[in-house]
This record gives sequence, C-alpha cells and structure tokens, in this order.
Amino acid sequence: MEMNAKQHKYGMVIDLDKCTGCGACMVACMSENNVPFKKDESNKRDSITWMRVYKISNGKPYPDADVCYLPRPCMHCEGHDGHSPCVSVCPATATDYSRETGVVSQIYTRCFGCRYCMAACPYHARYFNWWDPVWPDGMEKTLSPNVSPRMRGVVEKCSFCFHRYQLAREKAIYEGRDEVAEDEYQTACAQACPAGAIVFGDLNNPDHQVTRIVEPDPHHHFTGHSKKAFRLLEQLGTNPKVYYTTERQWVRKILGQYNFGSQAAAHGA
Amino acid sequence: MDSALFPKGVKRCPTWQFLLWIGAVGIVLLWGVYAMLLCWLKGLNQTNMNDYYGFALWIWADLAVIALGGGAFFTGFLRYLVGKDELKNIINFAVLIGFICYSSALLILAIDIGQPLRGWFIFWHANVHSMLTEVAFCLTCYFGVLTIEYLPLILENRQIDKVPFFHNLSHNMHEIMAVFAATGAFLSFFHQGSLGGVAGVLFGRPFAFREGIFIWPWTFFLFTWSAAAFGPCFTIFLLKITEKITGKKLVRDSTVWLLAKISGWMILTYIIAKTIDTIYWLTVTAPSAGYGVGFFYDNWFYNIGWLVAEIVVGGFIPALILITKKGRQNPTALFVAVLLGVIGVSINRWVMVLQVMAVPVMPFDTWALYYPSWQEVATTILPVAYGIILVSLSYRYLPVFPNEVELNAAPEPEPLPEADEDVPAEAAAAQA
Amino acid sequence: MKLDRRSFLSFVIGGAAGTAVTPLPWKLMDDVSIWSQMWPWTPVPPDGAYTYARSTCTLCPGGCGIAVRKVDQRVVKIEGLAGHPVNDGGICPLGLGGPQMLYSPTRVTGPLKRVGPRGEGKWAKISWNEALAEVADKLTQLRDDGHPEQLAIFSGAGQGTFSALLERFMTVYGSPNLVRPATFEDAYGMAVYRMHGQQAVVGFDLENANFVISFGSGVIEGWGSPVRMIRAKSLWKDRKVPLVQVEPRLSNTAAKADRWLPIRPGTEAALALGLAHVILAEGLYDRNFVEYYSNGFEAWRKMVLDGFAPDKVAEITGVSRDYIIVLARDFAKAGAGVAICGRGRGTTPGSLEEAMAVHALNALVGAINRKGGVWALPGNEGIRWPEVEIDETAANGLQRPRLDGAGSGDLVDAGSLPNRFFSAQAEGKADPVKALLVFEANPLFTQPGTETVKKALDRLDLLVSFSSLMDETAAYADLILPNHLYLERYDDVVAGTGLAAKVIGLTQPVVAPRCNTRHAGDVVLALAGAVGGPVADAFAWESFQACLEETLADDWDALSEAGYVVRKIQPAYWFEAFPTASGKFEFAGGYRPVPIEGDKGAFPLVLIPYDGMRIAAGPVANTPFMTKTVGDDVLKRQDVLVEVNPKTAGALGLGEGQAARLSTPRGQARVRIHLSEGIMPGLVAMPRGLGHTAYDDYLAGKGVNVNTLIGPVEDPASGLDAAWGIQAKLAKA
Amino acid sequence: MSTKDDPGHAVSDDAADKKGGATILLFFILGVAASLVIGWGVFPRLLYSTKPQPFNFNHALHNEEVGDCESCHFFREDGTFSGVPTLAQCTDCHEDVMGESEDETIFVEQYVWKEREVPWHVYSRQPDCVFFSHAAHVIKAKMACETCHGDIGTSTRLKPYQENRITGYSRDIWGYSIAGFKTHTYDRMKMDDCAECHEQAVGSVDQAPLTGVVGRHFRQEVVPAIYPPDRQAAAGSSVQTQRDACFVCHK
Repeated sequence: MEMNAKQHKYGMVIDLDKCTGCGACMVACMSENNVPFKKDESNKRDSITWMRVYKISNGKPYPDADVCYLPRPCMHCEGHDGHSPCVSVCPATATDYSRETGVVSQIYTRCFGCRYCMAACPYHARYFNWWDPVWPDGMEKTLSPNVSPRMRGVVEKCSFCFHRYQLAREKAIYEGRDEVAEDEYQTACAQACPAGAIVFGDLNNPDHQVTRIVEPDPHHHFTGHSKKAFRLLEQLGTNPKVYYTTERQWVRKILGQYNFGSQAAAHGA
Repeated sequence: MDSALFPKGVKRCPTWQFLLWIGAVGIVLLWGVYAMLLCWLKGLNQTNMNDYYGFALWIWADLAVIALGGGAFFTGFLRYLVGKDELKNIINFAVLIGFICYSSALLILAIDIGQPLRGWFIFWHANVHSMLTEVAFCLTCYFGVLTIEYLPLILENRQIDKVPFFHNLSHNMHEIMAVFAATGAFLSFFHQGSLGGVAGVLFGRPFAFREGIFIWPWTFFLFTWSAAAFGPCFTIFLLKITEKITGKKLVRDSTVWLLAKISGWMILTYIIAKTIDTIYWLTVTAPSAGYGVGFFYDNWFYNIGWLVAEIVVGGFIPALILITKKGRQNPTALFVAVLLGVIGVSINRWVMVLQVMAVPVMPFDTWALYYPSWQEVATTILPVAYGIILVSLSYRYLPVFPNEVELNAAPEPEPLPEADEDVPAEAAAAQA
Repeated sequence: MKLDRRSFLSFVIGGAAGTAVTPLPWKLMDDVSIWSQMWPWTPVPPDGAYTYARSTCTLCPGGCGIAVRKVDQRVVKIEGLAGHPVNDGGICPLGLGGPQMLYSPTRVTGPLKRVGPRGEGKWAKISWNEALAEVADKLTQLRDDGHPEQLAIFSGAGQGTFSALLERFMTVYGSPNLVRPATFEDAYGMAVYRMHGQQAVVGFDLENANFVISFGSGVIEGWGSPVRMIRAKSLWKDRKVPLVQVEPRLSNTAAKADRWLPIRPGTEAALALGLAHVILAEGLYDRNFVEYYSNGFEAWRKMVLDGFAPDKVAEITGVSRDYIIVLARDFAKAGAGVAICGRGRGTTPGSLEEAMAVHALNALVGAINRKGGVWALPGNEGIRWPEVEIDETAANGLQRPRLDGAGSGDLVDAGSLPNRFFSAQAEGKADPVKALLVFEANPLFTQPGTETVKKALDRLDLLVSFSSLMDETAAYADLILPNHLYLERYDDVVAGTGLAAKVIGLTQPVVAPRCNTRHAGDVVLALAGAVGGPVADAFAWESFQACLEETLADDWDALSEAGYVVRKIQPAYWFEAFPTASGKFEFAGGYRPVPIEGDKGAFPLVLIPYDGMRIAAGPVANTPFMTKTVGDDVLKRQDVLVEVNPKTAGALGLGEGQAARLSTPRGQARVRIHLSEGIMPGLVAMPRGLGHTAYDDYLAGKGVNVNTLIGPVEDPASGLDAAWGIQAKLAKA
Repeated sequence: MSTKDDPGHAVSDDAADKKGGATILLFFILGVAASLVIGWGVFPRLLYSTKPQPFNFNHALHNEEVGDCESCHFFREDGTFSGVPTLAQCTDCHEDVMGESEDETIFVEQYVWKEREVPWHVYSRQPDCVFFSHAAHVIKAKMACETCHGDIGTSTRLKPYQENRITGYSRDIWGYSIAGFKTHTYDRMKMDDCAECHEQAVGSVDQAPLTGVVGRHFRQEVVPAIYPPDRQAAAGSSVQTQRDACFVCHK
C-alpha cells in the first residue's frame, strides 16, 4: 500500500478520568507550535491556546461538588465527506481538509483574517492573532523551524502537529518504508501527557490503540459512531475526530447529553 | 456663490450655511476615519472583538446597510422590469441611497479583515464553497452597477451637462439603464441571499443554521426577500426625513404610496415566511440538535423580546400599516411604519450575527456577551456621516428629485428648523 | 506643435495602455502580495540539524528524565524521556518550560554587585575574580575572627554530589549552619526515626497499593515526584484502586479521587487515630506484625481506644461517624492499603504527630516495608570521599549550636528548621549569622512570613545569591554569582521523593552557557581554595565535573549514556528493620492540635494556602507559557481570585469576581472572590506561587504571595513549621 | 472610465481638426512607447539588487574531487536534508588552504580560521510557510536534482545573486524571464511551478503536455512511484481544491 494513497484518518481519544488538568498538554502544544504569548493572558477569549483544558463543574453544592477537566484540541471535523464547519466557509481557501490524513489545515499566509471560520466553529478551537506576536528579547531562540510563526491578523489552530507527520514521513522514506508507524507520529500533547490520558493515532488502522479504544461502531463506521467513546456536539453533524471516554455518569450527562444518550448510559458504569 | 451648480429652478441654502453643515458632519466623519486608521495601523486589538466574537458590530452593520440598500435594486427592479413607471420619480434617490449603503459596506469590510492588504485574495484565491466568496463577488459587481446607475445623475449636474460629450453620455446611459437595473436586480437577489447564507450554513451554530434546498439554506431566500421588502422602507424613511427638514415636498405622494404598498405586501409575505421558518427551526431543526425551544433566549440580554420585536413590532405592524390605504396615506402612520420596518430588519441582521456568537453551543459553555469599543462605534458611524454628506451634496447639486420644481412651485412658509442630528436640511431649509 | 490638454491626456492614456502590456503591474502585484504574506518583522526560525540530548530535570526534586530537542545549538523544546523509570516520556508543565528559562530576559547575565540600597535593583557588573574575592574576603574574615559559624548556607539543592560538596565545605570551614528548606519528608523522617529508631528516607510503593488514603497530599499537584505520582494515579484508575482524599478543599486530587472527604483543616491526625480506633476495636489490624514486631502497642492502643471513638473524631474532624467506620474497614480489609500525608506538595512539613499517627495507621495494617506500603530506605550513603582534616577554628565553630537549634536540646533528631533559622536571625537572639550563601533557593519568596525573612536578611553583612535568574532573593542580595542553568551544567539528581527505588539521574550541559555564568560547584571549589588551609586541602578536584566523575565513577558511563541508573532497593525485613531499643517497631504519638495564628474574633475566617497544578510555588517560578495556562478563576489581570464558599461570601455580601480586602495578622492584600462549592464554608483558599515581585512583567505583580499573609507555626514536637492556615478576614474593597 | 474615452469622442466631435487628431495620435504612441521602455527595460533593473556571494564556489571542481552531490548535500539520519553545507563539513577538507585559488584563501582565512559560517545567498531560498521534503522528491519520486536546481552542479562560478527589493527573495524564484515565461522545469520556483507537477501527478490536469526527458521521466517514473495505479482519478487529497492538500507543501 502506498503511503500517499493510503487514506489515514488521524484522531484522538481522551480519557477524562485520567486527565488531571495539569496543563502539560497546553504548554507542550505552545512550545511545539511557536504559539505566541502576551504579558496578560487572563482574558481567555483572546488568549491563543490551540489545546485548551476546560474545567467542568457538576454544579452541586458543597460537599457534593465535583469537577472534571476536558482538554479540547481542534476536533479536525470531517463533517460530511470533508466539509467541516470551518473549511467550507473560508472564502480564500486558507483552510482545507485532507482526505489523505483527515487533518484540517490552516495556511497563515493565505488567511486574510475575515474570521468566518471562527464564527463557524462551535468548539472555539480557532484563534485570531489580535496582536502582532512579540517574543521578549532572546526568546525568539525558542522558536521551532518546523512550524511557521504567525503574524497579526490571521487565524490559527491546532494542526495535530502535522509537521511531526511530515518529519516522520521523511524518516520513513529515508529508511525505505511506506508507512509511518504509530509511535512515529504522535502529537506533542499526547506525548507530553503525564497521565497518559491522550491517545493519538489512525482511526482507519485497526491496530492503532486509538481505534481499539474508540471501537468504531461497524453499523455507522463512517459517521464515526463508537461503542465506548463519545464526541462533543456529535448531534450537529460536525463529525469530529476527537473522542472522549469517562465512567463518571454526571460527566457523560453533561457532555454526552445530546449526542450520546442511552448508548452512553449503557457503557457508563 | 455656487448657485450656478444648482439644478434648474430650485432653491438651496446659502453656501456658508451649507459649508457649516458639511463641516459639522465632517467632524464626525474625521472621527470615524481616525478610528479606521487606528484599526489598520494598530490592528484589530483596537476593537472589543475576541475569539468568541470573530463576527460582531461591523458584520452586523454590513448586513444591515446592504439590506437597507436593497431599496435600490428592488425599486429599479419594479421600475425597469416590472414597469412601474411611476417609480421613476424616486428611483434616483433609491439609487443614491443604495450607492451609499454599498460603498459603506465595502469600506467596513476593508476595516474588518485582519490583513487588509490581502483582502483581494477573496477574489484571487476564491473558494467556491464559501458564501462569503459569493457575497464578495456579487457585492463588488453590484457596487459597480450602482456606480453606473449613479453616474448619469452626476452628469446631469447643470454645469457638467453643458459639456456635449457628458450630455450625450448620460443620455445614452439612460437608454440602457434598464439593462443595468436588470443586472443589478439579478446580482442583488444573489448576494442578499448569500448574506443570509453566511449565517444559515453554519451547521456548527444551531442558532443560525437552517435547512434549505440544494446549497441554499432558507435564510438565503429570507434575506433576499427581506431586503426587497424593507429596502424601500429605508428609502421612504430617508425621503421623509429629507422632505421634513428641507421643508419641501420632493416626491409625489402617489409614488410614495405605491412603493409603500408594494413594500407592505412584501413585508407581510416575508414576515409570514419568516414566522414559519422560525417555528420550524424552534420546533424541528434546533431540537433535533438537542437545543430546546427556550434555550436560545435564556439570557438576561438575549431574551424572547428580540424575537417579538423582530417579527411583531418590526414585521407585522409595519406590514399591516402599509397594506392598508388609510395606514400608508396617513403621514405619521407611514413614517412610523417605515421606521419600524427599518428597525425590524436591522434586528434580524443583528441576531443573525451577534446572537449567533452569544449562544453557548458546547454544553459547558456560557453565554458570551460583548460591547463594541469606541473604535468600532466610530467606524460604524463613519458611513452615516459619509452618507449624510453625499446626500447633502447630491441634493444640492444634482437633480435627484425630478418633481421637486413643480411640487414646490408655490412659495412655502418657513418650516421650523429641526433639532434632528442627521439634517442636511437645517441648512437647506433655512434658505427657503 | 503645442502640448495641450488633450495631447497630454492622450499621452497618459497611451502610457496606461502600454503599461498594461508590460510585466510592471502584474509583477508588482505578485511581489507586493508575497511581501504582504511574509512580513519582514515576522520571525523566521533558522533551520538546522534536529538532535535530542538526554538529561535530567532539576526544576523540582522529581528527577524526571528529559529529552532536549535542539536545532543546531538552539534548545527549542523539552520532552519527557521515554522509558525513564520516573516519568517514562511524560512531563509536567514546569518541566516543559526549560527553553523559556534558558532564553529568558530575566537571566542574570554575569556576576553583579549591589550599588545603592538593598532590593533597589541598582547593580554594577563585576568580573568573576572580583566577585570571588568579595566573598572569599568575608569567609576568611569570619574564620580569622574565630566565628566560622557566622557563615550560613541556605541550599535547596537536592540530595546529590553538590549538596555533599556543601556539607563538606561547611564542615571544614567550621559552620553548623547549613540550612535546607524543610518539607513533609522532614516530619515523616522524624516520625520514622522515632518509630523505627533509624534515620531513613521514606519511600512509598504506591504503584502496588490497592487502597490509598491521602491526608491532604496533592497526589497529582506535585506531592513527591509529580509525574510519577500522576502516572501512579492513572495506574490506580486502570486497576480500580480507590483513592480517598481527605482535605477541606476540592483540589484536583480530590476531584480525581474516588471519594473526596472534606475535613476541618488541622484535624487530620485525629481522623487517622479515629480510623485506627475502628481497626483496633474490630480487630482488623495485622496481628502478626503487632505481636511479633512492634512495641508500646498496648499503651498506644489504650490511648486510641480511650480518646478517638468515631463519634468524638466525627466531632473533631467534621467527618461523618458512619463513614469513618466504613473507611476504616475498607482500608484494613484492602490488604495492601496505604495512607500518606503532607499537605499539597508537602512544602510545609506539617505536624510530627500527624505523620506519626498516619505512620502508625500504616503499621497497624502491616503496611511497613512491604509491597504497596511505606518503606524506610537507608539515607544518602553512596558518596565516599577522603576524610576531612578539621582545624581548631573549624572545630570550635562546629561546637556552637545551630542558629535554628536543630540537633540540640529536645530537637536532637531535627535536621534543618528554616522557620526557626529565619526567625532567630530576625530577632537576633543567638549571635546572628553575618554571611548567607543561597543556592537553588528563593527564601524571600518561598518561606512563610516574608517580613520575618526580610528582617533576617537585613541583619546580614553579606547576602550572596547563586541564582541563574533574577528572583526575589537575588534581587535583594549584595552579590549575585549566577550559576549555569540546568541545561548548561552537570549535576546528579537522586530522584524520587517517596520513590520506592533509587534512581540517579545525570544532568548534562546540552548547550554552551548562554551568559557569563559559572557552575556553583566550581565557585565553591574556588572559594575553598581562596580560604586556603585545610579548607582548600579538603577539595582536591580541579573542577566540579571532575569531582562528579570521580564520585559517580562506577556509574559514570551508564549515566552519560542512558542519562540515569536505577538502584533497586529492598527494604529490610521486619525482624531486622527496627534498630530501636526494643529492636521492634515503636507505636507512639498522640494528638495535640497545632494552634492557628490569629484571633478568631478579629479574624473570623481561616486562610489556607493551596498548591495549584499550573503554578510553580518553589524556588523555580512560572514560565510565560505556564502562567498562560492559569485559569481566569485563579488570576484575572493582576488580581488573584481566592476560593470562598458561596455561603461564606454571601454572608459578607461578596459576589463572584468582586474585589475584596483579605487581611490576616501578618498583612493584607487586595483579592477577588471566586465562589466555589468545592471549599468548606469559613475558609478562604489562596494559591501558592503568585505575587512575584522580581522577574519581568510576564510574571511580576500578578496576584499575591500567600507567604506575605501567613507565617510559620512551630510544631512543639518537632520545631518544624506545621502551619496549616491562619485566621483571616474578608471585606469589600 | 468615461474620461478615458474622452479624446476618442472628442476626436469624432470635432473631426474637422485633422492636425489636432494627428498630434493626439502621436502623443498616444509616445505614451505607449515610453511605458514599454519603462515596463520592460527600466523596471526589471530597478526591481532587483545584485548581491555578491562572499566568494566564488566552483561546483564543477568539487564534483570532480568528491564525485557526487550527496557527499556535500546529504540526507541526515532522520531523513531531513542538510542543504547548504555547514562550516564543519567543509572544514573536514579545508582546515588549511589546499589549492591556490584566491576564493579558497578567503574562505579559509575569513571563515574557517575565524569559525564563522559562510553567509551564502541561497538562490532557492523559499518563504518560511513552505514545507519542502527533499526525501519525498529525490528518494521517493526519484527526481533528479537538476529538475529544480538546474545545472548549478556543473557550474564553475556562482552567478550573481539578484534579490527582489520588495520580497527579499532571489530572482531565481520568479525566474529570469521578467515576463515569467519558462522553458525548463528549473526556470522558476513559485507555488504554481510546484503545483504544476503535483497536479499532473494526481492527474487533476492532463499529463500530455509533459514532454522532453523530464516529462517522460515524470510520467514513467515519478507518478507510478508515488501513486498506485488504482488511485482515484483526477483527485488530490484536498477537499477544497481537488489538488494535493495545503499541508502537503505548507507548514
């Protein structure tokens, strides 16, 4: 099977019961992807974090209160055969869905900052560079050449560390292999997570851990239904490639309330 | 002093008064320009937009002015294609308003994008799947058309008209104006629609998303329809203001009533369609995505009042006034009706932009409210000031109103100068 | 012919027409488009060869292995070292921050001498020779005056060669005042000393436990070795091992625990004894251990049975009587249950009796030195250097009592008491210290009672900081002799606070030093040389690296190759584990609540500090990236949000996000309110690690340093700081 | 618009005045001529500034010495491409002046001894947003270096480096033909030139125009090497463009 022709479908499954909310995934992502930072990042609505960990509360009074942490990368929605909410609305073809990898790309030099894609994304996974990124004197040395730094006025988002796929692919080619092995292409967040809560891989590859955990439901394999895992806002038809698992009923109830219903309950306890 | 430039046989206020007036509005204009430059030079951090509000006041302003500018294409459509010849007396004014609205829309878009110098990518690297692409193309083309429609009016300025070439040119252009009107109407049906599509296709945003046919969500047709219905309201609204403050009758009542009547029926049919759409959306579309009826209005600010205001106050009421003879022929009722209409369509555009952003979509998300920064407000008022100036200039130097002379043959009593803000008239009136 | 208007016009038109068929407009458009996509001011990171260097993280005592990603000679990223026994590829947000520290503008670029008043921030750049001379002069002078003990060292360096070097230096120099920041390990160590009769490092075989009770330990907030603990927690999840978290606040650990057990702060020991009561009463304890390997059981048993019946404990702790019974049974019956203590990251030692109560509870179920239990491991032996010659000056100096009183009187088994050290120095009771060298520490920020620490430092003739970055203590110092950052130097790290195995990691220079810095080890060698005499003789090595290679001789190759070596340690069997008088495990301890500072009348609420996962509270501060991850329910602009129960806040008329003035007997600060159902009414919780005054705008001035509002409370039993909170007051600001 | 036609109409208006008409025509032609001179002649000279290389490098000579491109421009263990050699590589041979070429003397004295990297101007330098995999093209697709880099490997002198004053990139990217025409695959290195091959490869455009050695090699070697015969015809991986997805060449 040729590498280029193979239809990969890279995706992620996150164990919400393992996620400790430590934030390593966020920092790993920022460090990996040259994400800019400002002096005050306490306004989370203009703070660029490709991977963002949300804090969800069960809303119960003391002492029955409980919280759950939910890491939210870009979901790399497949939508209906590749027409994810954001991709099809971009007027300048600055974002794109790849059938080859299932990754939703963002080309910063093509984007002119109309922000239609942000309006389209229900996950708030897309971020706008409201400011010209500035690195304190000397810190520009921390920038990785594998990811192009962005300029003011463009949208950016999680790329599933696609540059890591490219590098892995070069290595594979160099070693005369056709396929990138599961451990060769891992996102920075999955790699960093100390709790091992994030599993990344090719949902089209039955041998990959992610596929074994998600257990795509043969009945609706192509719509990404799963026996065990659920997805955010599944009911909107965004068809995301990031799955979540949890055994805590209240979390399922809040997150899966629309999209998972009885199935969730069935696998809940 | 500049009276040589006035249209034949009309009276205008003294130059100093006019200049004073233009100066006053000009200051507002400059304020807007300053804000605009800030946004271009310092970037969009000058606004209060954020990652939850990628679309905000500006996009609303765009949608609103384009809807209100719809009077141009629809009146043109009625005049040249349907053959409502009566409307020729108001078509100039409609075109003028349209021209102002569309040029403003384009300006605001130019400020709204993060990399203005790359703005042309929307044409160069166009993505055919995007409603915004469709908008950009039609908008630009139609703006061209409006320019061509507005040009003859300029050429008819008393002095310019003396140049035989310009005289002929404007004459010839008049001949073929129907073609442009047709083109304009065609383009408008599309971009008004695609503006509706912009919101309607957002299947990740249950407040905006609508089913539809082929690639077009219902909002596509609703927007076109509403623009056609409310555009004339805006034309009449501004006409009435202009008349009130110039203290002149500028267009025959019969013409206005005709337009008002058509507008009324358009509004009625539209608002019925809109009601059906809303009911279907609230009871079928949204629930299928798991969002209950009350969900979208469960906020202290975005409450059910918005829906009522849009459909009843801004829809049914003006419609009923305008379709009844007594209603539209009573000056006050007419004015109230068109005003409500203008407000109604503006609310519709507002919720289809801002409430879409405000509604929490992810289960753990919360309502996101936003208020514009002064830079956003200033750049949004900028077009208003620019519009007032353009209307003032056109009114003063161009034969915008063919009937003005005959309608104002008899000397009239001095009208009371109005304390109205956007009044080219104070000036204009005083001279009478 | 004349050039009239029309001719000119036609010329222009001709020009326009002609231009259209030249490349000019089109090429210009293309170039401008390229320019507008590649703005000259957008940085372009230079490409190069990608390499990974193995090293060991020193940013906390965890001892994680790291793989440092480099592009040519630039460090661009730090990743966890796959296969490493501590973190196996995982890494914490602080550990990821290396590059931002290495290239931080807050690096101290070379030796600095203070000009102008302390802490004013006016510095003169000086040469290393000048710097060394300055310090050497003072050291020599103190010895000449016959007061070597007036030199003190405050060192946060972990147990490794460098620390041994400092000990050796102080010994030959003649000062007993080598002070270390104390942690829960000190308290636990003393408990073990009293119950095992042995100076030991405590290890917890948590991976093999099957029921865990945590008395307020931040299992995933950084207690022990952070990444290892988080991995253990994931392991428990897979193996369905229950974790019960006992603390008044819904911490991340509590949220992850199978049961969050809110308890009145400071009463944890009582709960431990309450559980023991049930276990004793129902005879669920490990009879074999108690009968054959323990001593003083009866007395202790009586004490527990008389004083800690479930109802009484319920009264003291606020935990329901029934649950105490259920929990005790589950714990005892689990078979491999273990209890741990040490609040949050354990940076405050806490009450000795609490440690003893918890340890006794473990002993009761036989969880001593057994799989899945608590292990007492031999302390830092490893290093064998030639004996040192001590001259008379030194001998006399060493005779003098430590300023913190540790090792003498009733604190004979105490190691180091920083709280007492700074208060004694501040009050100037005993003859105070004249010179203080600070290594790997930032006491002016991390020690509770900032004011006291400042007073103490003010009484010094010479304060020398060896910090690589301009932290609070460095900013207040007289001299800064900047150390290499951990990415630029050699070091050995004995990993694993609480790890049930000994992992030695090697920190290696992965890039050439960026600034004019020197390895603190080399500086110590140089100083020793300058002081001369026996002090110089004690240090034969020409460099710290040489010293390190010699010290780690057997492992050196393995270390520089793999980055770490593992020494599997088997704890002694019961029959030989307890070198006490009885030769058996001593049941001991009781419950005397540690008093809280402040008057309940004037300060009706209680402020408790907590450790947030995304805020580094130790000597190493947050990086910009890490601060970026701090939630807006903790930090909003420059204000810290304190957690308050809605009931409590409501009574004070305070709402979400509202500004308030928080005052304690120690000080007051402006805060904002965060209403949380996850905290016991009557408490106010504030994160540690905010409110920096040094560093740059990416960190300084954000929030409040809780140490300015709280002070140490001495545990009568150990002399250690056992403060768990302070009386406080909230009012609208 | 209208003003443009002005003279035209004007002419017809007062056609009586032939002389005037002639003058106007003359000036029109003058205008055209002037603009052509400026557009084709002056503009290109203004657009580019010529920058000398630090010293000359003789590819032909080195080729003889070491035999192949790969010894200096090699793939690293991880499959990435080393590109322009670093000082360290050169120093393997050049710790000291070997020949009598003046350039080598400059190199050794100015750079080797002073341990400074040579600040070469790279003709093929691409913008930062470009991801280019030599491995994919050279190893996988078996493409020849010449396909993109031309015959630089056999050159004895480095051609002057012409930098675009606006973009800052080498003239080689747009190509030396100011009109943008190209006769060889290596004449230009713009996105369209990459796309050309990629589109033909995925079959989203006709491959027939591919002629010559390169073209044949491309059809017979490259395409089959990358794409299996049963691939979806005329479709790249991009949902938006049906060509190769953006991330294939962008980062």
